[in-house]
Amino acid sequence: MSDMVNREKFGDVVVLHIRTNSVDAVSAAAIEAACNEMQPITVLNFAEVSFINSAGISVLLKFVVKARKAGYKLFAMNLSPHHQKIFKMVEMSRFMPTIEERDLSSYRQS
Amino acid sequence: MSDMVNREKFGDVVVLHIRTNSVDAVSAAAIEAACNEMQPITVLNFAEVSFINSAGISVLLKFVVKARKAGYKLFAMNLSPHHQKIFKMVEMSRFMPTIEERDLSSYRQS
Amino acid sequence: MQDNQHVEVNIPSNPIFERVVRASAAEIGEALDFPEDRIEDLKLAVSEAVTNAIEHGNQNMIHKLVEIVFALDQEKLEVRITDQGSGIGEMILPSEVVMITEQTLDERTGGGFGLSLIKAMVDDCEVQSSNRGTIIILRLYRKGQEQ
Amino acid sequence: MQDNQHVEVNIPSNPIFERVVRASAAEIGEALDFPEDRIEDLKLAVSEAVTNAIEHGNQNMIHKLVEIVFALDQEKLEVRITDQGSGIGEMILPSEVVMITEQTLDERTGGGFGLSLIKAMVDDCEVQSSNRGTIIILRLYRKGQEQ
Ligand SMILES: Nc1ncnc2c1ncn2[C@@H]1O[C@H](COP(=O)(O)OP(=O)(O)O)[C@@H](O)[C@H]1O
Ligand SMILES: Nc1ncnc2c1ncn2[C@@H]1O[C@H](COP(=O)(O)OP(=O)(O)O)[C@@H](O)[C@H]1O
Repeated sequence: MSDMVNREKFGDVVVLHIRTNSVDAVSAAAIEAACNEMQPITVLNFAEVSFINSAGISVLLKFVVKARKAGYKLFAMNLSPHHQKIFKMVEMSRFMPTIEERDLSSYRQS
Repeated sequence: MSDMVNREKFGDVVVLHIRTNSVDAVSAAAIEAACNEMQPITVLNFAEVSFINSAGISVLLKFVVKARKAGYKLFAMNLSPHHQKIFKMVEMSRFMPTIEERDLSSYRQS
Repeated sequence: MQDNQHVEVNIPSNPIFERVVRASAAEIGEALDFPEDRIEDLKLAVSEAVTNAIEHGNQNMIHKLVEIVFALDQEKLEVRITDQGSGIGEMILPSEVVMITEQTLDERTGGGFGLSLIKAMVDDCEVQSSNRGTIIILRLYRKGQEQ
Repeated sequence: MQDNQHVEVNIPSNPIFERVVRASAAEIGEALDFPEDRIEDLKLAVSEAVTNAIEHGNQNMIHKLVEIVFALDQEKLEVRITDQGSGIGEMILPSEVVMITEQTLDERTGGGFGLSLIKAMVDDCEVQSSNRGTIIILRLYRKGQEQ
């Protein structure tokens, strides 16, 4: 897998840490490759992401489509306030609700 | 004093936290104003500074000149590796040596 | 900020250079003392317009240019993005933000957000299109700001 | 990176816009996969050249423009900074980095770092000056990089 996304797996959970600040047309393909790493519970960590445009939204939708097909749960973590606004606007938040670090930590321990 | 520099004073020591990422021609005047806050031991904290050019170096020299005249000690803290290189190159480091957070903490406690 | 200052950026139709324009937009927003959230809005709108100019307008032909003019005055920031394409066929500026629905996902479309996001991010936008290219004009007013 | 791509930025002679050029330079360095430290070098060199063009070349006359061309090819990044001033009177490119000395401090000069820093930051630089303006050309080679 590309070094644009780092995988952290525990049990049925995988956290995909996006390691680029810009989810856009340039980084889309490398991020899409991480679709293959999805697990029944998949969390996308946006902590390092400072920019997402519609090319970025399109690639995130690939994760949504795959999660729906496989019956997986998909969450977004550490979204900036601006991106929370955008996700609400386009209703991405319906398909990829946000999760807090602290909710995740219970999974990590188990 | 401008909100481009925050002052933290304890005893004879003042830490001047530079609150702009760019020490350049645009921010020079607001930073120079903080010269008036100097104490016998003055530390400039560059933690938030990601860029310094020659206009920035010129304003830092005002602090050096004032320290020499008053017999004050002047230090730089949290300089990025790039700026450590530049400070060595122009020999700013001779007149404003770097100090570590941990060396400062002994002053803070006393 | 004095009246009518223009910053101009020209890029070849390579998506990597959209990032250059976006970074320029961010600095110009800072120069105008826009609040942080408004700078994010500006970056997104400019990014979408430049991406459209590269992909739809200039059809990724690297030698075709996208010209971006940032015109600053006391009242507003106007950004004009011009491509060398053959224009927008049917000109429909979306009136509402396009949303993701079950249908979007089933049909794996997932496009069409660009123009609607632009409209949502700026105060005012305008498109002029002919068979010699498209100009999209974005306006962000400096209301409620010290000038 | 395909051959000979040009990104062009034009700014009025207002120091605030030097930051726009500097941000563009950083993104172009990223696009070329320059290591972090080299991007810092590039930003500093471009910043000094643009500041000189604004202050010494165009003498802060806001309506005079500074034109910056970033020319990228497989071998190098070349940055050309052009002003509309009356040229550099006596043309001395410093051979060594100017350093701060006791004398600098006593005389409160503290200038003259610009050109010497530029020389230290780039692989190669060249100045062409006439009474119609000055062009400074900076070159950073992409040696040891995948191309
Ligand atoms: N600069 C342009 N030149 C030509 N056509 C354009 C341009 N910008 C937008 N369009 C047209 O408008 C449509 C909608 O654009 P947009 O809302 O950004 O969504 P998307 O880019 O995902 O298709 C595009 O599919 C394209 O047909
Ligand atoms: N673009 C320019 N146009 C005219 N003169 C210039 C230009 N760039 C540099 N110079 C001249 O070269 C001198 C040295 O420049 P520099 O090394 O940057 O130091 P400083 O800007 O502090 O004087 C300047 O003082 C100026 O006389």
